[in-house]
Amino acid sequence: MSLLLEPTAERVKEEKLYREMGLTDDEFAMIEEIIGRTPNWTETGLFSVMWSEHCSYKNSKVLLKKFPTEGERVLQGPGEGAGIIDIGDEQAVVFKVESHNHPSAIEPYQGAATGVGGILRDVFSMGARPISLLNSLRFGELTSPRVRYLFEEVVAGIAGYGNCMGVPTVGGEIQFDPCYEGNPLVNAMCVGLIDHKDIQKGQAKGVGNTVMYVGASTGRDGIHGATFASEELGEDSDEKRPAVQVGDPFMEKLLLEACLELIQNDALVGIQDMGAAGLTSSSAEMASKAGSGIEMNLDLVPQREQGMTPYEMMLSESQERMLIVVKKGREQEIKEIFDRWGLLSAEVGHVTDDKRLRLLHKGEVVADLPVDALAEEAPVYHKPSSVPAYYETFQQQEEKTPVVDDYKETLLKLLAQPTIASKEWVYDQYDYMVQTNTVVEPGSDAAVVRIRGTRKALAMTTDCNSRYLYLDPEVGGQIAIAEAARNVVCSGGVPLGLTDGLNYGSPDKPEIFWQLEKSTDGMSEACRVLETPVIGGNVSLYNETAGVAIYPTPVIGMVGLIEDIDHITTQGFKQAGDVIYLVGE
Amino acid sequence: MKFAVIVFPGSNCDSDMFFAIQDALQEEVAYVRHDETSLEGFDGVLLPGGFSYGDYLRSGAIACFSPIMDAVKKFAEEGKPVLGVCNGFQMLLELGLLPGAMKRNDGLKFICRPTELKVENNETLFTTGYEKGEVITIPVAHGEGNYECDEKTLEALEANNQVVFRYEQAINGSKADIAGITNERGNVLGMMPHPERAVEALLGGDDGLRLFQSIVRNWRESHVTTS
Amino acid sequence: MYKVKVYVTLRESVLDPQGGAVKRALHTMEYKEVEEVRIGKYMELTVNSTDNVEQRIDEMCSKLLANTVIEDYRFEIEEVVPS
Amino acid sequence: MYKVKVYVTLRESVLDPQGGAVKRALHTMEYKEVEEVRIGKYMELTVNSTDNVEQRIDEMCSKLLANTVIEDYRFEIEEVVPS
Ligand SMILES: Nc1ncnc2c1ncn2[C@@H]1O[C@H](COP(=O)(O)OP(=O)(O)O)[C@@H](O)[C@H]1O
Repeated sequence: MSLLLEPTAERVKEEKLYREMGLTDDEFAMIEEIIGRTPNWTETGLFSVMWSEHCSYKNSKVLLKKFPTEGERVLQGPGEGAGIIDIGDEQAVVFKVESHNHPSAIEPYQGAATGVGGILRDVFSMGARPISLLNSLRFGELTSPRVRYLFEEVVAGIAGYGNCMGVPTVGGEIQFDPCYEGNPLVNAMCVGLIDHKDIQKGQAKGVGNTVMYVGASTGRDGIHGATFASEELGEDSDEKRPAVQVGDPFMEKLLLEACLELIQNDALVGIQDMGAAGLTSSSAEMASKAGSGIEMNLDLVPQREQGMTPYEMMLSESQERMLIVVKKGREQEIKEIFDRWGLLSAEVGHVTDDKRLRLLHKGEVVADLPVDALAEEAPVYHKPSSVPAYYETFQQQEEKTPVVDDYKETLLKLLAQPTIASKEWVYDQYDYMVQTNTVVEPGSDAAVVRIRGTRKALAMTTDCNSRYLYLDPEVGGQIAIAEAARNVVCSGGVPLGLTDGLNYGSPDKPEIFWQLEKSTDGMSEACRVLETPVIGGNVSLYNETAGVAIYPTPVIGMVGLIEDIDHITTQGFKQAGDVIYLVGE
Repeated sequence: MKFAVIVFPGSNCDSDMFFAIQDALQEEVAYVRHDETSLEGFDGVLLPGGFSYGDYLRSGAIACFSPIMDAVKKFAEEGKPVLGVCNGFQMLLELGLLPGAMKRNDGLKFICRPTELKVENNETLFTTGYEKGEVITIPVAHGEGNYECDEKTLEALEANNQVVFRYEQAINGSKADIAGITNERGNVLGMMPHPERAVEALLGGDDGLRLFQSIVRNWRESHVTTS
Repeated sequence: MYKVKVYVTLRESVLDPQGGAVKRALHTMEYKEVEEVRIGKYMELTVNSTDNVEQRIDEMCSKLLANTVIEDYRFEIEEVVPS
Repeated sequence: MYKVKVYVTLRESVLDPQGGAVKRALHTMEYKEVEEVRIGKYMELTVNSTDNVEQRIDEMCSKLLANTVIEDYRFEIEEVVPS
């Protein structure tokens, strides 16, 4: 894939090279029709990442539409880096969950670490200060050495990144089940706090305004990560990995502080994190959302390695980078902010009015595509769905009540299950206290973080029992939401809204698509009943190894508002003699 | 009394320290950036925790070459109070203001938990608010808190009563369970546990507050007598 | 008895945040002549064995001492005569 | 142009927690022949300079790259002819 050997447009088409990038024959034909010619190698790459499930939600869009996303307090629903909910006093809470499953299966420490880095950027690119991190993890059984390795490294990676950033990791959940043996799940959630006036959008507005690149330089990291994330893990996954992205939390800490300073400057027009699909998605989405275009000169992109091609630069997933749009003539001020934090910044292009993404490299136009086609016009599929045989079998089974002879023994056995046992070994490695706002630490129902300078606090939790979802996706989906809500309520909070991380197998299989359909039905219903809107989330499909899918695992991240810190309640029994009530059915 | 919280690239307990002084202790406090060169007007210096320069190479090593460090050294030499917590302690070791060095925790993992400490010396300007032998609870949060020094140094530390805090239970492999030490003169304290995280009952305890109160009380006394 | 020296380095295109930070620090210290810094691991193993030393060390490296997803390794074996 | 290889190792008298853990791991993996493991750092510097290379590298090591309270260092300098 070096520059010299880069295939011509004709070869891309004739030899169907686009297939290796994850595009189907039909999709390639669609692209040709939209742009009225055959795309070259770079352009094909841009489409392949933008039309991947990870960026386009082509398989899940029809399902996500069902979620209630509105509410009195919702300031920003799905569509930006993260959702935003009003909490009064001109303040708001910003949160989102993101998956990093496939990278974590390949290189667990860095995969988990960069997952945390990515979700943090999603939140601070909105203008919010991250106040806490949570996660939701799934592994195979701890009896396997490989699983123990993955587990230890993932936890260390989360700790390594979050601790260094100074954002407390206050909660999470972990489940061990054979179905995750070859395909662990690593979902990270970040919660941020923002003043209404500081809310930013990822938009490239104002023709002539300058597009700037800030943060770390670009290397050949994780090229095609977005497509990789949207494919099943196979035998050759090892070879497919280009350079694994390595996180630099120190750089991100500087980027965080610089960005929070930046948003106070009125020269800033728009800001977006370069997440999966890096420069491609940030530029195309910022232009598409604003109804504008962007022209960039790739020679000006800070590069870590020599001889990078346009394809490599556009698809690189190097971490700790942001794309920003600033008012023309004010670039120097912006540059000074980043200089002061010891960070790179470079003017790489400008906003145009022709709704195209135009890329120049060494004096030539190497890509010229309509931004909406990239960002908005990905095909939307409604995959066929069918009831799996296993479900029918289960439904026909008679109800069975287990008989317990020795309660003590059974209880001890249950408590010894890794999924149920104390997770202190894990959260002992997370700095859950930094920022000195953590009132309820990991280990209770929901974590509680107070909002300094007010009487308020936020309760937050991640939940999902995927066994229930496997047995009955619709009811299981309801249960997941209800459990999260109960955790928030038990801590003294009123649920404000939620973010969801939808982790499933391949939607190309009707039985899996059925799981997706049913579980999102159940979740939507529960959200409506509990009046808890979905303000954002993430979709991770193709979580399979050797053709076997994980259990449907829609991770729920919920945040609730505690109006007064005096209302905070914790889990443990408080003193002998207190009365114990059982509430509910 | 006016405190300076020194902010390095990658510091992340700087604001915790700031709020502990401003809200719980209710004294004056200001941030001083790593690239400044003067500590004029300050009566106490606080080197906060975090991951200065990502803790790359060795914790606290790169921060020592910050422009502000000359002023910190001078401040210490003048006998004024300097407190380094966690990463700040690591910096004091790297700077040579305190003896010894830090290694990775012997469990090789980051540990974050409330920890019991024994106050070994309550006659330093940082600890007069405690009883000698008192056990207090202050959280730790570090990956490299395994204190190391040679035997001669250890003997000297013990002989001069420079070991101020010791872990009640061994948690990280630290030599002689050392959690905090002062310099010979007693005006520079380095400790791995975070007193600034223990200043409010709401967050689990306020045993750390007395450390800051001690600094202020001792400063006031010495300033009443000298003026 | 063998003394084995193992060198583990990050693969070429893998980002080395640590090396970058050290390079910047050296520059502020006025060692501007330093153009690049890459930081890896150096391990010394004392091995008491007779057979297959080379093959077994190679296994240890690929299985544990290096993370071959992002790191390369090489080693040198020296025989030591116990004194 | 010079390529400098720097080796930083813990002093002999200093206990190496990481080395100990690696040794135990190797033993569980049935590499019982490993008697000791010591883990240090290996750094590669690319240096563009003419004068005093050796002295300046020595300074960099003693000031920053190694903590001489618990670590030793040594280095090798190789001249590279740019191709
Ligand atoms: N499972 C989901 N539920 C609700 N909203 C979702 C879900 N998955 C994605 N979204 C929303 O779709 C929007 C588009 O996501 P995108 O910007 O591509 O996110 P990402 O940061 O993951 O690349 C986001 O606002 C995201 O919150």
